[in-house]
Amino acid sequence: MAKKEEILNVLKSFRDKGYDHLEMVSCVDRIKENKFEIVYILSSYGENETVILKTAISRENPQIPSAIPVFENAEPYERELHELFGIDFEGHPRLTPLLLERKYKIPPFRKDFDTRKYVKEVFDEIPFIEDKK
Amino acid sequence: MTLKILLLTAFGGAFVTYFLGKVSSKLRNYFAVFVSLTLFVAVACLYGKSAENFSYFKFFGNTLVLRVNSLSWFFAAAVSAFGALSVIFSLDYMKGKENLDFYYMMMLLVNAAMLGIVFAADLVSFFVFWEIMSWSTFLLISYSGKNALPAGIKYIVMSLIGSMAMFFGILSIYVNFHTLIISEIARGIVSASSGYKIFILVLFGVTFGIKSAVMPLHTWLPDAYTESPTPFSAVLSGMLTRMGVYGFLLFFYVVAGASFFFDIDAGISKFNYILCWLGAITIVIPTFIAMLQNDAKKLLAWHGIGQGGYMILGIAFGTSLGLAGGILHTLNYSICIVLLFMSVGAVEYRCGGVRDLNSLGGLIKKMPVAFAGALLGISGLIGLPLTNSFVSKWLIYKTLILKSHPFLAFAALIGTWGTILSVYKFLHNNFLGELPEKYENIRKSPVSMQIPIIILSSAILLFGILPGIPLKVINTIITSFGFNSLNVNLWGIASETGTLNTINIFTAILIAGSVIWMLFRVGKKSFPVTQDDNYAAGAYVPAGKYNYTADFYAPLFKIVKPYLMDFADKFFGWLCRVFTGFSEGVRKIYAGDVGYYVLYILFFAALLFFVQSGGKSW
Amino acid sequence: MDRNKISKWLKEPDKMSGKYSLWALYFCTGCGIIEVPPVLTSRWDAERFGVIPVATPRQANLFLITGYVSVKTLRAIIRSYEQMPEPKYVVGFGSCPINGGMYWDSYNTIKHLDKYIPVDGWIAGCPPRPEAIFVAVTHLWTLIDKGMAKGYVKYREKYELYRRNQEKVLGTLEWPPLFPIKDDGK
Amino acid sequence: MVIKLIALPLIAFVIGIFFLGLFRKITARIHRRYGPPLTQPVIDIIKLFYQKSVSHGRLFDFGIIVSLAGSLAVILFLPFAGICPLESSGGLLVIAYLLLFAPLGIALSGGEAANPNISIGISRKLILSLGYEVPLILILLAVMTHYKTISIAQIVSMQQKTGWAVFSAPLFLSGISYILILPAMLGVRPFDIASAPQEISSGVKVEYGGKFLALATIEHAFHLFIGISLFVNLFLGGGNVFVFFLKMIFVFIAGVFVHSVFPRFRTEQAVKYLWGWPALIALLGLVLAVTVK
Repeated sequence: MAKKEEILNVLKSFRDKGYDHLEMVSCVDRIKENKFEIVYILSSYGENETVILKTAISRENPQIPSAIPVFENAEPYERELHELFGIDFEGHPRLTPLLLERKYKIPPFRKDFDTRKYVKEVFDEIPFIEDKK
Repeated sequence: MTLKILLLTAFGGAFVTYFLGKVSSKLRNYFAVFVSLTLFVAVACLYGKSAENFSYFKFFGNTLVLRVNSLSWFFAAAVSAFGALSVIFSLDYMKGKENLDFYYMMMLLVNAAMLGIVFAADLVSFFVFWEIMSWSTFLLISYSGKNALPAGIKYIVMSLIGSMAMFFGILSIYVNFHTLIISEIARGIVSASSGYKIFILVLFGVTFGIKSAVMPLHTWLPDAYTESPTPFSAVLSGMLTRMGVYGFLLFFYVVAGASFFFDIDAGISKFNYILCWLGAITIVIPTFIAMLQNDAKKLLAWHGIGQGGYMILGIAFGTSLGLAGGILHTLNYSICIVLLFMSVGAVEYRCGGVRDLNSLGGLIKKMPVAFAGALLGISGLIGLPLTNSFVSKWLIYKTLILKSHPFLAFAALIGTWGTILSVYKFLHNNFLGELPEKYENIRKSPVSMQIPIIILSSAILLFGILPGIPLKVINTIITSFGFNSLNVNLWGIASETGTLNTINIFTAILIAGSVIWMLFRVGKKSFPVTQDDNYAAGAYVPAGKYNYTADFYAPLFKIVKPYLMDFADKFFGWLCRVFTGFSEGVRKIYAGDVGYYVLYILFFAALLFFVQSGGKSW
Repeated sequence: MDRNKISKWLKEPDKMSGKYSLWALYFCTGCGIIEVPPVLTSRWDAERFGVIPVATPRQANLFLITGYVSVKTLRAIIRSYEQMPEPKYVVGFGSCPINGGMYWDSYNTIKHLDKYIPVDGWIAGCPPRPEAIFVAVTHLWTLIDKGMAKGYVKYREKYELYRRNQEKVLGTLEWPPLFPIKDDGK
Repeated sequence: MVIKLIALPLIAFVIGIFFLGLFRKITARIHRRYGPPLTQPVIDIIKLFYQKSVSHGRLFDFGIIVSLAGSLAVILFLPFAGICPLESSGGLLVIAYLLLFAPLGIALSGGEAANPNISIGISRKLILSLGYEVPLILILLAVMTHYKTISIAQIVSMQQKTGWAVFSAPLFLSGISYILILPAMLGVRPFDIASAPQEISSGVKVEYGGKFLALATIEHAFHLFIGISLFVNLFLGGGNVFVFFLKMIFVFIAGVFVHSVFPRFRTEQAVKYLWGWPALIALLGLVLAVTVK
């Protein structure tokens, strides 16, 4: 676990140690603790080891510095997280839609997003088109 | 006396145009068109007349003579026709450019000089007109400044080398035969030794080789074609470069004499075969280099070199079929390339001077006339059946095959396939593919551009379906050279080994086309869609995101690019640098300081004194 | 070929040729596509029935939707369907396009394909066996024979409704309508 | 004359379509499949004529007509078992040039559709044609130099005196080279780069549907006919209708075998192959034809 403000420094120090491959950036919605857990998975080709870094940010104000200055390939992962969890990555050059076609009020991967209600409201409302009788 | 008046009109018209331009620009334009059309009509009226020898001037005791015969009429007609068309084309194209009086004067002057060249019957007037042509061409090439200036200088340097060679040739001829009139020289040269003849032919060969851009001497051409104003590029490629071909014809067959020209094989290994092989190389390499080009005009310029090779090949091979093919190809190629340059000009005019093939596309819907012109032009350049070049290329191939020179024929045929690739790139990247968004609102080309394009397009089809029209004139030319007459009829050539019958091909394609068209009509009617409605793996791709024109032949380039280099250009560049270095060295001696010069004078005086005294004073 | 068939060929060559030459566009959406390669290749050999895969919708007249349809794929499906020339038939393959299947409560998967484009036949199963495709094809033949596979006609007639449904899910579509929409002031 | 003019295209059409059906059947049998009925191409063509299609403009229609008309015209100039209505019009050179109409027409037609797949397909097609034209021209020149004529009918009649060219002394190398480039000329598998359905969605035919595709299919059938009948004329000595047809089938089946067992070349691999051994053998053949009288 690392602190939110220090995450860049921590990543940098790991990178300098030889963990130079950012495998992915992920997120877990800890709704009971009112927190998002951001997970960085780093690996090293030389050592053949994997390191998992975690940091927690608040759910109300989900902001975290972008990891792009350290690992450039963080860009698509962070776009994805922004889209699915609504996390703001400060300093990210383009947080444009990546995967989703529709706009959702609550980002769909948050645990308080009620998919069944959403499906009923959106997809089931669309009428069938009947044949002529 | 008509020739004299004709030339006077041509030169006088050029200067009058300049002064009219000071009065009114509209008047100048109309007058320029009027003069060029008058010349065309006047030349056309000369059809069939020949051997009209008369003197018009005395020069150091030699009379200067003009004449017209079938050869000069053929070239004169083409010169005046293309001159008139390109002046008409200039009307809109050059609108708003500066120094137009000068431009129109030079255009007319170049035409006049070319008419002078083809009508000249003695070497002095030939040389004078040749020089007028070279210099006015130089001024027109560097007309637009900037990049055009080095191109012009390159041209004029090469051209001067050629002129000097010709000058030496003329002097040597005058010393030996005491005459400058071509027909008299031809009579005199029969008795000359064969070494001397080769010397003369090589000297003049360099001149005309530079002008018609035979392979190692071609370096001036790509830049010059690209940088000059497009209507003049058309003249340059269409007729001016072909003056070299006229020169070859004149010196090989009129001056040296056909019978002699093929008898040199005793001394050196067949002079004309060397030329043939130069022609073959000139066909193959430039057409492949043309594929690499991304500038529309430069692409055409390399074709200008490549197609020149066919003419040299046909002319140098010198059977009646091959000669007819070579001369016919001169005309046919000129029609095609003038047409293509005009289409490029129309595109350039509407797209704001863009002719980069990577950034254009889809203009067919906006400029149908220019497209039709370009389509027919490239078909002609390839030599598809029913276009004019097919006949001339067929003649050349056939003579090469029947005379058992398949390797030359191979070079010629491969050149054709290289041509297909590069000109298709030209057509596709200009007119087909996707229309970029910024050209959404382009209008059609103006009428003054459409008229020449339509005239030349119809000429391509006319001469393609009825090749007998130009072939009849050419037949009189080759019989005047002493070759066997061809069995020409209106739609082809009949000979003992395989005949050509364009009317058969025409009907076959026509019938096949109409049958297929009927079949096409039988099917369900198709539904017109725009270019946006296009299969893109299910995605909707808006305009401007959809272009595949850059690196059109990328897989091929991976293979051929290392072998395609302009070695001649590199060599001349190296020569240039050597001379520059040498001159820099010389400049160190002439430092511009008076003190140095005094020192030099003293030094040389001392040296002279020393030499004079023979070292005795010591 | 029996005599009955010959007379049929002479009477309605369009129907007969359309029947025996179904060129299929496979839309590789979900897991159902894994069943398609065996169908095409040596084991089951769909070419016996005249069914061959083609690469573009312009050439196809049979559209196979093989698996769940997410919102993003729906856009491509509509686009491809509209680019297919008429007559054209759509077959939904597997339970997902029928009613959502195991993705019945997904936030991003449309549940009923026939709300957006007309479907002429369904193949149930999760995923169905390759034989089921042949059953579907032969069934489609009878439907064509009886003139019941008229999805494309329905699409043309009720294009407004379809387009409205599509736009409800996808937002405004970028491409212009395929058929002119009667503007009834709404 | 008129009967010949009508009969020859019909024969070519029937044989070409038959070849298309045979093509699919044999391929299926090599794959150990049952395969479609032999009449399947006919069914497909009828269906395509009844199907609707889209058109991207006048040139889109015009190009496909030109392409097919070009192929049809070639058939009129190409002797089939001695039947040749328009023999006296330029011989082999005219055929070599008329063969250009088909690819150029399709290229123009596709060009207007503004689809990048088409552009890629055209560029591949032209590169491939440049690739096989190098050996092909060498071969044709060898044949023409050896027999001292550019008329195909004369070449065929001379072979009937001296035996098949592919077994005769100076031309057997050219014959071998022709066999090596035949798949490239017919556009079958190792060389179907121009119409690769998997990479570029069948290349130039991306936007073709309905009658356009039908005409393109007929063009393909004609193309098969032309490529094979040219080989039979130049190297296998022609023959009467039955023998000629038998020879064509023989050559064709060899082509199909190649087609069904090979994967696809990349463009530059194809060109490298074609400019390698086939061109070298063709060059040797030409040298042989020039030197050996």
